[in-house]
Amino acid sequence: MTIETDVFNKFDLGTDGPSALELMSTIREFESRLPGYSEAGLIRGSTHPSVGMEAVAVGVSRALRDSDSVASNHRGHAHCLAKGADPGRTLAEILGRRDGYCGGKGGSMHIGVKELGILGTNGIVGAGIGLATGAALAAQAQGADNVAVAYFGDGATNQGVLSEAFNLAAIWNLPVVFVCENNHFAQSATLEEMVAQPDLHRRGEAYGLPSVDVDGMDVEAVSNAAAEAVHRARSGLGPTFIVADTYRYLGHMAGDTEIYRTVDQVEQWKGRDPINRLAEKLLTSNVLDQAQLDAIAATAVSAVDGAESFAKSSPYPDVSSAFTQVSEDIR
Amino acid sequence: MTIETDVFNKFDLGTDGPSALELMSTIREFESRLPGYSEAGLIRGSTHPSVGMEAVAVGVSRALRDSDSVASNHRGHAHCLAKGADPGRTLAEILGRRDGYCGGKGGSMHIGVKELGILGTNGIVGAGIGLATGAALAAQAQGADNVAVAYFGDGATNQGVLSEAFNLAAIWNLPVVFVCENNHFAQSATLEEMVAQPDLHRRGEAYGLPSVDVDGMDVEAVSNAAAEAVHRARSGLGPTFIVADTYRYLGHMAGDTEIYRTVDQVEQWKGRDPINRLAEKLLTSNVLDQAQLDAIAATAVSAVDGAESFAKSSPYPDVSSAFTQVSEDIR
Amino acid sequence: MNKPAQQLTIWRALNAALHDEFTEDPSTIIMGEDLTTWGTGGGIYGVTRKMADTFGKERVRDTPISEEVLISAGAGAAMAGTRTVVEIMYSDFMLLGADGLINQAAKSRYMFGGQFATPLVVRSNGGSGIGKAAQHSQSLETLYAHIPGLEVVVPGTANDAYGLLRSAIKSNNPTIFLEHKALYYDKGAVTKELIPLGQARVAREGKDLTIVATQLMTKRALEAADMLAEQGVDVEIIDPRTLYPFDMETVFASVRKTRHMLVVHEAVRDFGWGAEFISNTVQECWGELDAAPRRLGAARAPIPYSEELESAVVPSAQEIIAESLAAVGHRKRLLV
Amino acid sequence: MNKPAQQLTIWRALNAALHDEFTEDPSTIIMGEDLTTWGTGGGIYGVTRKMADTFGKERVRDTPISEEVLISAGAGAAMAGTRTVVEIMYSDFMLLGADGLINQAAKSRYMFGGQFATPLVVRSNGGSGIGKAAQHSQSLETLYAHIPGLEVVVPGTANDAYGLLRSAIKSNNPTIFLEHKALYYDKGAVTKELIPLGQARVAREGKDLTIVATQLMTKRALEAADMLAEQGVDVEIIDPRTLYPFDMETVFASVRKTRHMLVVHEAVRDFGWGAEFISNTVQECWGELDAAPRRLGAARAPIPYSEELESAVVPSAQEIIAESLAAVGHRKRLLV
Ligand SMILES: Cc1ncc(C[n+]2csc(CCOP(=O)(O)OP(=O)(O)O)c2C)c(N)n1
Ligand SMILES: Cc1ncc(C[n+]2csc(CCOP(=O)(O)OP(=O)(O)O)c2C)c(N)n1
Ligand SMILES: [Mg+2]
Ligand SMILES: [Mg+2]
Repeated sequence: MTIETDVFNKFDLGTDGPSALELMSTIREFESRLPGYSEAGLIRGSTHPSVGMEAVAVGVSRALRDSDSVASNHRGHAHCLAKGADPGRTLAEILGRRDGYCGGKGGSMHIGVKELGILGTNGIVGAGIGLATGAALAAQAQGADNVAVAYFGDGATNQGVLSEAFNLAAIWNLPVVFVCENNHFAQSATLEEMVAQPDLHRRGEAYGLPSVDVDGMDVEAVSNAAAEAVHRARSGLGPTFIVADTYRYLGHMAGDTEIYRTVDQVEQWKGRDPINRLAEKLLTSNVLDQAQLDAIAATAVSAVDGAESFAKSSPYPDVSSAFTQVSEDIR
Repeated sequence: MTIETDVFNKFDLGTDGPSALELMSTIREFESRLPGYSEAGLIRGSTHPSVGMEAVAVGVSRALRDSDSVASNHRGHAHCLAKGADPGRTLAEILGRRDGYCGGKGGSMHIGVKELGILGTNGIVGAGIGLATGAALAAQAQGADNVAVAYFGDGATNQGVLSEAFNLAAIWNLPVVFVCENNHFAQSATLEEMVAQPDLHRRGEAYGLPSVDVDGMDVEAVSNAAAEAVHRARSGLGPTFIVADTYRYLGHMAGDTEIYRTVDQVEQWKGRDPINRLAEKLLTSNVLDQAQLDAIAATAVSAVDGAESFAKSSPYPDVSSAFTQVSEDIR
Repeated sequence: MNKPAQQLTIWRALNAALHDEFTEDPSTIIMGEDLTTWGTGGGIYGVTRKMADTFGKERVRDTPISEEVLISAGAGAAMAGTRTVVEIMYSDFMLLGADGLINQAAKSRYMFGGQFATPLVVRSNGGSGIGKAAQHSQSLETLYAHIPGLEVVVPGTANDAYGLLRSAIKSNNPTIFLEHKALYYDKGAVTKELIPLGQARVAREGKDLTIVATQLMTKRALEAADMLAEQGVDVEIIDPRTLYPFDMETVFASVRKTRHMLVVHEAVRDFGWGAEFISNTVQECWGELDAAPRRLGAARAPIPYSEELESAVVPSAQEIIAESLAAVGHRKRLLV
Repeated sequence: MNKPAQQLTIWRALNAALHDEFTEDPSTIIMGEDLTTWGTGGGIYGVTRKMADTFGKERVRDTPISEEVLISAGAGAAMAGTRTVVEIMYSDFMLLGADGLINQAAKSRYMFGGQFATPLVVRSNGGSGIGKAAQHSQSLETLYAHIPGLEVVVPGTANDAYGLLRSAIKSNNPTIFLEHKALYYDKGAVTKELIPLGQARVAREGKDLTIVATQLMTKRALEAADMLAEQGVDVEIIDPRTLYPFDMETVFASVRKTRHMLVVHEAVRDFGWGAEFISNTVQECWGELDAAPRRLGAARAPIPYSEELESAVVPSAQEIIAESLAAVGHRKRLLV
């Protein structure tokens, strides 16, 4: 059997560009509103917005099917939305409402959507890595050609489970793609202080995984790297490690004083903004004109307006639900 | 400050050779008797002899002081003996006697010797890695120039804690030497099946550690690599990862059917026997003559004879000791 | 029609349960260290013997020493629809995967509002008695019984081992299945019927004292009961078999009859599961007890290596006799 | 002479304890995630504020997200003679280091025949109430109390937080020190005296019912007691403060006086520590109790996110009142 590893579905600006732009814009709008909800008391606990990092989830998800699995982390709304989650039900979950995907039991750090293969955002840094590895194992054992994706941050690369998962996936050729969103911070800890070897892809290589760096502020680059990795996985060629260089514009979560970075640094990264870059490319290559770009921006805003009114009007869950669904057949 | 990293105490055949030979021979004799004790019902539970692997512990320990720490694993008698543990008290512990280092409470997998910095052999594969990292942290925080060594097998390199420890040691420049005894098996699992990238030193490099491969059947090679690593650590230059290629001649533990390997393979490795090789070298370089070699062999046997009679004549511990030493000030 | 019962050792009964369940349900997989290459090819205590030959290396997998990912990947595979059995060589090592068990698997159904089932079984062995010392001999079942979302099974006979393992694999909830390392070679009649989780077994009927015990302690309680019978104390022994779900009704019924209670477990007595059984019983059967329920459990100490020390920290038949007499108020007749 | 007590929040009291202990004992170190760079430079709840400025980056260390090695290295450092404090951001994450705690630190003194001390403190926070959901809100103290070799501290007031943290650091045993995330901003008088581990505190004197409770539940029990007083039930409240060592004598003395008992904890009720307190009390004070002791604990469920659900699974003051009345036999007067 020869497998043509270079025959994967490359990002096409004309067909993929506009939809990627719209999805990134929707995510941007969605995430940008979260701090306001926190301030207004609509969100309890912690929520972690991913403004600035949209290209990663959107780029990766283009290659995925509903039947593929995704295991996400604490900063996971974008992963869900890009995989096809409804913004209204996602936000309803974040606001703890009955129509949230988990009936308000999960909240921002525990959004799972079974029919989309979303094995949950996760409150434990690194934990999704094992879950995705397991979903890939399930696919392989069942002879299905599904793949699994684990999303995690640079901080999570210091969790031991990653090395275990790398090794297991490599020896078993599991159909899993490990996607590190390297935004250079783990809460307030800088990558430079927390690792001695900043070429994170070397960690994948050390365990035998093809490992690539990609510009995480460029949806096209992410998309192509992910499509190739997903194609490899689906073809039985095993796991890949993708390190996407990216940045979060907002604080780690509401209340972050951000004493660990400068405003300048944030501004510099905004110069590489993935939405602006794609919009410009679409404009200069005449795929879209300014009016069409404006329309996309407006669509994103109205999609999130719709999600917000859906979520806000959803009632809080019935108190009795607190005691159900712990175990099957056991109240 | 310039640190002369190449000024470390190289292995000298004339002065270090005879003592290394004697120590390896004693360990060989000691370990070879264990299966017999198991059969005779003198040892309960599991004991893991390291026959064939003597060069590693002996080579590493030459560079160590009593105040340095060592954290060992389940196959740890050699690590203890090479660090200076008394064979009689070590064996007494393995036989569960009162005069064992731990009063018979620990047994083979839990031999600790505080005054020699031996933080214990360990029943949990990989666990000593964290303990040694901590001992190195203690040395650094106290401004002492002690170093710590973690001994572990190839199988343990698949425990996540190793990657965490590599990273922590690297970013903090901890005075720790990670020594992997790669004997190509983890119980019955072969290295080839359990890792996809068999160059284990790459794992160290991926986290920023200087990492070296060494012939673990050559005490001189091990000794020099370890002396350099220990010198680096003591000088404040941080951790090193040493992968020693070696082999165990006996089964993983008593009762091992060894269906996972061939007799041929075992015999081939015996051709590289570290004791024979050193003895030959000492002979051909005229450091020792045959009579002296024979004397060393005899000394080793009589040392272990002594240990055996000491251990066997030590009484079993008093039952009341089962209930003490759980916590300080709390019975 | 039921087949006639066979006499099997516990390890063979477990092996049979795996074979039968894997034959019946092709979505099952099992993974663990040294499963197919150790001994005569069946893992450290033989339980997976011939599994790889029969079901192939896709479904029966030897793994690296990576307990953390084994357990969390097991949870992920289960959430993705594969019935997954993870063998952990000794239950002490399950602690390396505590996040996967407690933070992930146990909570996956609830957190996500009931969308996911997590049919994961983590099989391992606990218990002491064979000189494996502090890190290979713990009885940690109580830890898991305390965690909402987990089921905990502690079979003590070959028949229970068979019937409960099959039920555990069929369960859509994550299940901790703890065998006892000193009982693998115990033989018993196996009927090959499923046994539902959450049903206690009356191991001996009696009218004077209810002893609740599992695994090795059930065996010792049975020995003790014979000796106690000679002293005129007629003991009823209840083996809960599963700590969660737990069958308090059978215990209540027994205590209402005997009016006296003793719980014996190999887990450390302090904060061990016996306290739960006693607290529930006291609350439910207050006024129907003639004396305070009593507990025996391991000493507050790790398991020591040397044989006599190891025996000393775990309840013996003699101690069960003494506590039984104390429980029924025959303090004077205490044997030593 | 004692200094006059200061009014401090719990986080400030903990911060003061760290400063005082680190000043007194130069062999102390602390490490954890975001200790010096988060917020205004004191970790997620401020407890390590100004520690790095005062004691330097050698002794106060920001770490990567590597809980497993943090805890096991903490154990190793402690065995090597450095008094080590590890801050784990939320106690749920301690499970990633369960091997280091349970298999290593807890057993190091015993396994090695008493040679080693392991002066390790693992500080973290437990508890619910602020919407942190299933993986940041657990009350897992019972798990650790069950493990021989570990000490478990659960302070509920600023004064206890100060005095117990200093004792925990001075202790030569590994100690799990669990703060409560919903109480960090509670204020109280702090005398800055050491409080030995293993001494319960009588939080309220009374003669009709003994309530044993910790942390947030002590607060709720105090509220409930005020309302119960109006109904003629005079409640005594015992806060054990440490679950191991545990001070049963104070509980026994109280129960002998009140003849009624209720335990309230935020940990899940099933197999929670309340059962231990009740079992011990029943055995010791049989015949001195007028009714069956009762327990309240969290429901058998993970902690849900949505506010009303979160409140519903944890005992409320209203439920404490209802259970108190049940415990003293005033079932008819139950409030709703
Ligand atoms: C096991 C664990 N440790 C610590 C935390 C607290 N925490 C939440 S997010 C975070 C930083 C994660 O950094 P990274 O993985 O880079 O993701 P990012 O937030 O940058 O997207 C930390 C320390 C946690 N939730 N789980
Ligand atoms: C956490 C853990 N998992 C599994 C085991 C069982 N076990 C003991 S030794 C061993 C193999 C270890 O292999 P390696 O690290 O290569 O050391 P070697 O025995 O070859 O010296 C295994 C699987 C254990 N003791 N601890
Ligand atoms: Mg990050
Ligand atoms: Mg090996």
